[in-house]
Amino acid sequence: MSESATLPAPPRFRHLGLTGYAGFLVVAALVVSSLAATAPAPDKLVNGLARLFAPSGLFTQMFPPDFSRIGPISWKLLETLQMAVAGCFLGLIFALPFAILATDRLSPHPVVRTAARAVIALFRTVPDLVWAIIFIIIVGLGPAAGVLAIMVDKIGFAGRFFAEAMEETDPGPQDALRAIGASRLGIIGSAVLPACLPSFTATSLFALEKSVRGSAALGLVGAGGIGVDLKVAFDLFNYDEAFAIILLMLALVVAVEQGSGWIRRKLI
Amino acid sequence: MSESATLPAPPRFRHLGLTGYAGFLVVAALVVSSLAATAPAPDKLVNGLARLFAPSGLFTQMFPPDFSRIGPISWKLLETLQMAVAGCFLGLIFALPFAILATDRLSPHPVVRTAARAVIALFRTVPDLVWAIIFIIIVGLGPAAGVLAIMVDKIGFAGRFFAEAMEETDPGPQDALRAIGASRLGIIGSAVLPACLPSFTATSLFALEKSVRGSAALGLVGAGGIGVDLKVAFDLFNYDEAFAIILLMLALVVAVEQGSGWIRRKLI
Amino acid sequence: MNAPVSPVRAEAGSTLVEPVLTVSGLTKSFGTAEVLRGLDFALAPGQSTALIGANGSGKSTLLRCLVRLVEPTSGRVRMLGQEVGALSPRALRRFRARVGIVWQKHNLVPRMSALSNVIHGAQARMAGPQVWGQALAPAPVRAEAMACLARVGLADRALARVDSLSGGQSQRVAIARMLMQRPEFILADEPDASLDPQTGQEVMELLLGLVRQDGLSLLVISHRLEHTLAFSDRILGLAQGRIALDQPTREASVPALRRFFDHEAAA
Amino acid sequence: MNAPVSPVRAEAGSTLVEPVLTVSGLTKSFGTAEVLRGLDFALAPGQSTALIGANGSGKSTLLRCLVRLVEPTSGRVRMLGQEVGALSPRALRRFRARVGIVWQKHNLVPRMSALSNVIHGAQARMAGPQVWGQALAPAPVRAEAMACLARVGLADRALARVDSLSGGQSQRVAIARMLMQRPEFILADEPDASLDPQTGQEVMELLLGLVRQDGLSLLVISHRLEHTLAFSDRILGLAQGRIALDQPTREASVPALRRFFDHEAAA
Amino acid sequence: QDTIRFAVTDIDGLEALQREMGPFKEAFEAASGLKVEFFPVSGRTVAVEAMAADQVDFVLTGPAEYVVFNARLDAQPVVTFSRPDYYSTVVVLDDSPVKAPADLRGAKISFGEIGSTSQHLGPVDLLAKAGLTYAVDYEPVFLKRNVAMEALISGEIAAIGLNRTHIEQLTEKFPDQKLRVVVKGEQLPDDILLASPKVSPEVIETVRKTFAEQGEALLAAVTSTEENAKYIGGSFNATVTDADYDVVRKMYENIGIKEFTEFVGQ
Ligand SMILES: Nc1ncnc2c1ncn2[C@@H]1O[C@H](COP(=O)(O)OP(=O)(O)OP(=O)(O)O)[C@@H](O)[C@H]1O
Ligand SMILES: Nc1ncnc2c1ncn2[C@@H]1O[C@H](COP(=O)(O)OP(=O)(O)OP(=O)(O)O)[C@@H](O)[C@H]1O
Ligand SMILES: [Mg+2]
Ligand SMILES: [Mg+2]
Repeated sequence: MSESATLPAPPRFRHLGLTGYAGFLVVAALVVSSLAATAPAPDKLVNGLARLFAPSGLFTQMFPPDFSRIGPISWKLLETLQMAVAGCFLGLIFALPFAILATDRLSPHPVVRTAARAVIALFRTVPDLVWAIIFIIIVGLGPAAGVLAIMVDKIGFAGRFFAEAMEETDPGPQDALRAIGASRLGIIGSAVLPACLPSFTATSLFALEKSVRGSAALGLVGAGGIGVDLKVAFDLFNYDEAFAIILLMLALVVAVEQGSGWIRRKLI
Repeated sequence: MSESATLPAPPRFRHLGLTGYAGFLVVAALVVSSLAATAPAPDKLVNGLARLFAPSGLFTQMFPPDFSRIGPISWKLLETLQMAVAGCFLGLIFALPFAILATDRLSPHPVVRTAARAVIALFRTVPDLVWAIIFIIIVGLGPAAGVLAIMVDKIGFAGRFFAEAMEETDPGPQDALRAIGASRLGIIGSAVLPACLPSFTATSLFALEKSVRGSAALGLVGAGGIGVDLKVAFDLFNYDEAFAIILLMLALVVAVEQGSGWIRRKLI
Repeated sequence: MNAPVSPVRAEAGSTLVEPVLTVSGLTKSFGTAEVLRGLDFALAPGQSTALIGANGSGKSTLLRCLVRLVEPTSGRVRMLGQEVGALSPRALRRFRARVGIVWQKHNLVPRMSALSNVIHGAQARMAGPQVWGQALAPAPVRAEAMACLARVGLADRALARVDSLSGGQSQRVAIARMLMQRPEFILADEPDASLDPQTGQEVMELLLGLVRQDGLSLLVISHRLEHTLAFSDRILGLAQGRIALDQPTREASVPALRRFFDHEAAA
Repeated sequence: MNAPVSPVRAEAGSTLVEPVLTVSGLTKSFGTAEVLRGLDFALAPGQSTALIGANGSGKSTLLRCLVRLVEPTSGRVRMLGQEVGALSPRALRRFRARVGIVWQKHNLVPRMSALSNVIHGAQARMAGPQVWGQALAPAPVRAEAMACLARVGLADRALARVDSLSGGQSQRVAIARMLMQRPEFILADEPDASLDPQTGQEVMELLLGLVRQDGLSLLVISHRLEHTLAFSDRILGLAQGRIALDQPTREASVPALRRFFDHEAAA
Repeated sequence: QDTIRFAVTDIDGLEALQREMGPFKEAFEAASGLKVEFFPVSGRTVAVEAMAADQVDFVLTGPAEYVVFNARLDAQPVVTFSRPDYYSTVVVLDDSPVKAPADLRGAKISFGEIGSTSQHLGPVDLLAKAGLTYAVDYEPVFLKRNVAMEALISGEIAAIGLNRTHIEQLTEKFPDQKLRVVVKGEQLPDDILLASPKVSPEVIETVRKTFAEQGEALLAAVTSTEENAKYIGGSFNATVTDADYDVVRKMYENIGIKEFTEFVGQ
């Protein structure tokens, strides 16, 4: 054990292989070429900033925020929050089984896993508009369709993040339960979910916050939402009112984040 | 040690406290009330499905997908991907320092942490439109502004997810390095980042995929992107072409996900 | 140093009864590294067998192979009357339920209480959310889990989160979880590693008691030669991926076992 | 059983020289649980001190308090001539660099190679990406890390991911990382726990060699009484949150130490 | 200044812009001697701010947009693109019991986009003239046409506010549904090309002159693409004044927005 005869250190890098290098080069080229097209000229930057703060500039027009309609706006925000909570709740509930089926370790069969992954990807890829048409036909205009629109969006989002959180957890406790003879459901319920809870909380509360911020889905099904008000404010150039809405949303976002942090601190 | 005199089992639940119960009740009420409004009537469901498959229904019109313009569409997809790669690259690069400052354990000071969290939240809350205006002023209309629009979106998104991934990692190795006397940067580079790499990969590749799918930001700055084509196809009721675009996007999403899985399997 | 269970040394390697565990030609490689290179041995039921071997000699890997948590590269394992390699997923689960394992790294579910972790041991018998944690478990299960914790001297820490426990406490939770499983065969990977001398002794007595009084079979890995000698009927030594030592414990001695390790280090 | 470093027993508890570690009135509670209830002791430099105590008696917690990885509830720690409680963040870092710790749970960075983990030990001396892993480390650092691995007998596993190592191998990587740090004071929390008898002996000899030949100070926790007796100059026993035993090793014996645990269990 | 930067607000994407306005661009460059650079802008707010920041010189936009443009910037009208048969309608399904606007009392009506001339302001104005007060006598919702059509078919809404070209499009795409016009409006003000206050008067004059003198050729170029069929039979009017759009400002009043008319009153 004590023979400290100077040993040669092992090689620094593992060989990457031709495809590895090729892939690396392609990505690098993509990034560099796109960056080259993006760099703003410094003088433009200065002019631009000056322009934003000029008397008719965006920022000048935004100040001071116009809180005169704070009542209806707050109400709308609450309404949006309500739809978002319901939609996220449904979405997350449905996302969980899909996510479980989509993980390497917990899926009953590779074919099932591939199918689950494809379905989750499909939920993400099918545009809002298509969902809107489907839900309008099935549940009609309004908040119910809004809830469903949020739901499908969340299945696609949370399904993926849940699956990834589950794959990242320490396999040790899961193996121990497997060796006990626990069923797949038992392993999920008693080892995987407890381990993923902080991550799930973060994902879920982000999803909630995103549903409140995101207007598109709700607007499409005629469910309103604060996002539509924000859009109207911008369309009519009521920048000061838009700013007030942004500030309210920011308050909500920060509040949700605080809540997320609080729950997670208890869990971690 | 062997005194197995029957011991009373401890209480099942910890006391939640008044605020805990109140919060729980509010959320439950919110969810239940919204769910009650959402359930579709069965007859509507049947009618709705019939409508979707009627001659002028959405699904009938979508089949078969119209791949006649596959050349330009694929080209547009690639162009979008290029902007997305550049934008995500920039966004993720900037998100990382913000995320580090926003974590409980790695932030130099609680004030810095709160500030970093607020900035990340602001990046998320400020609407696309405002960013679009800012970037148009600074770099003009076109792809460069598109790249920047994607960038800010990614800072808000990845900043949060990166921070949360870093908070969830096992504190043991970090403590060990702290006890060695490693600098904060050393701890981050040698313990936090390696632990978070799989999670970062997942977040980053999701961000990339989302930028390709998302049309809004790119359309606003006149950068085009596949999302705009999809919107146009829907506006002109060319459902079959829209379907072709969706299929292409799905292929890309699945490809990105496969790539993500491949990298993560190497890392985990 | 009071040992209530006197370690009676039974006949080692007896093959008159059907072996409870038969391993034949077992090999396991990780990539190019051959860890196990053809193991052959059989254990008689109702015996305590100690497995010794240098660090990295493949003891833990062998344990994992026995219950197919890693698939052996080749070879056969017959355990508790079952051909382990041929079991369907369902049958494998039922088989695993009969084998209790104490892991070297404990492998407790973090963020949960000690009691919840012990209750998980009941998942071999029961299913559903009632055995996912202590909050939903039926009273008898909770009582049994408390009794298991009490047997390892941890009843007072039942509601502590396992990640706040000390090394030795967490080791004992892992043992309690195994007890909760009511196994027929116990595989214990260094159950005494982080225990203090007194507790280590008591835990080994507890395990041997299960063998002597309840007729279970035990395969225990330990680096403490005094435990190996005091609490086993037979000693197997693993070296270079093969069984390099196989003798009844009564024929073994500390210097002889040390020589086994010495010899191994020299090779 | 060849012991090249003969454990010479130096004068224990000598207070003629300035103590290298002085703990006074140290207490630590987790919530309502008082783990340490007022510790007072001082260690002379260049000595090996063994710390013993039942599971959960607070040994690991004491170690964490010494370097302020957990803040003590009250009390003072003076170590290597520094008032640890009063150090600025910068000075604390410099102070910690001088104290090498081997953790009970090893606390290696998973997913990285053994070599990279050992190189992390150099972060006390160097900064920047060059010591973040083995790929970017300068040649002398890599050579030193290889030498540290060789000292614990793991040079051949240098590029293995630490999460694929066996328990004893990972234990030794943690020791190599501590060696890489070139500390002046070593705190070792059960460094022999998962080591086989031979390797455990060698590692303890290695640690004692650092004390005898390089003049380092060592505080080592171990549950193996034979190691405690063979490789220390002085034995401290922790019970009920206080120092309940403090004697020169030459006055101690296995039965006496066992009685300490017995007594403790009865209390 | 040789190059003029030209934005179009209701065309999405550069590719569509090139396709629809490419021939016009070539014809205009040849006729005026100016080089034209096209930008597609998918929102009026962005277009205004781009102009305010001197990123575009000319914007082709609709009447309602012009009003807000003009209120926010001192943008000047250069020339209008008149669209024959550019009028708003309110349509229902053929078998709907609704026979007159008054039958829509208490119903849900979808209008395309908020603030769109032909799909929102126009139809609302028609209903107001029929005695229905906005948001009181009926509930306005804002659905994309794809969704609105499905909602109409499923009976979720009673009517849609549209312009004439949309009716043709819907009739073609939904052969199994027949739409019936309940009320049809008068000719709406024309689409308008406006210039940033920062553009030099000479350039504006050149542009205006080009349209006035070579209108025929330009119109032929514009209408050579399928999407611009709406301009067939139209003309360019280079003598446009701001007052021509006061009628739009009045329309804004119907939906409760008084800012623009207050401005007119002074
Ligand atoms: N997943 C794996 N991938 C690669 N190598 C592995 C893996 N698991 C174990 N090994 C290697 O196999 C060898 C045997 O490991 P094992 O854990 O079985 O040793 P052990 O006998 O239990 O040692 P210890 O006494 O230290 O616990 C070691 O060299 C280890 O590095
Ligand atoms: N973070 C914590 N929160 C609550 N209790 C803790 C925490 N850390 C340790 N404890 C408790 O403090 C006590 C002492 O723990 P410690 O790890 O110091 O014991 P130890 O002497 O090292 O034991 P062992 O020999 O088993 O390693 C234990 O009862 C443990 O449960
Ligand atoms: Mg092992
Ligand atoms: Mg400890």
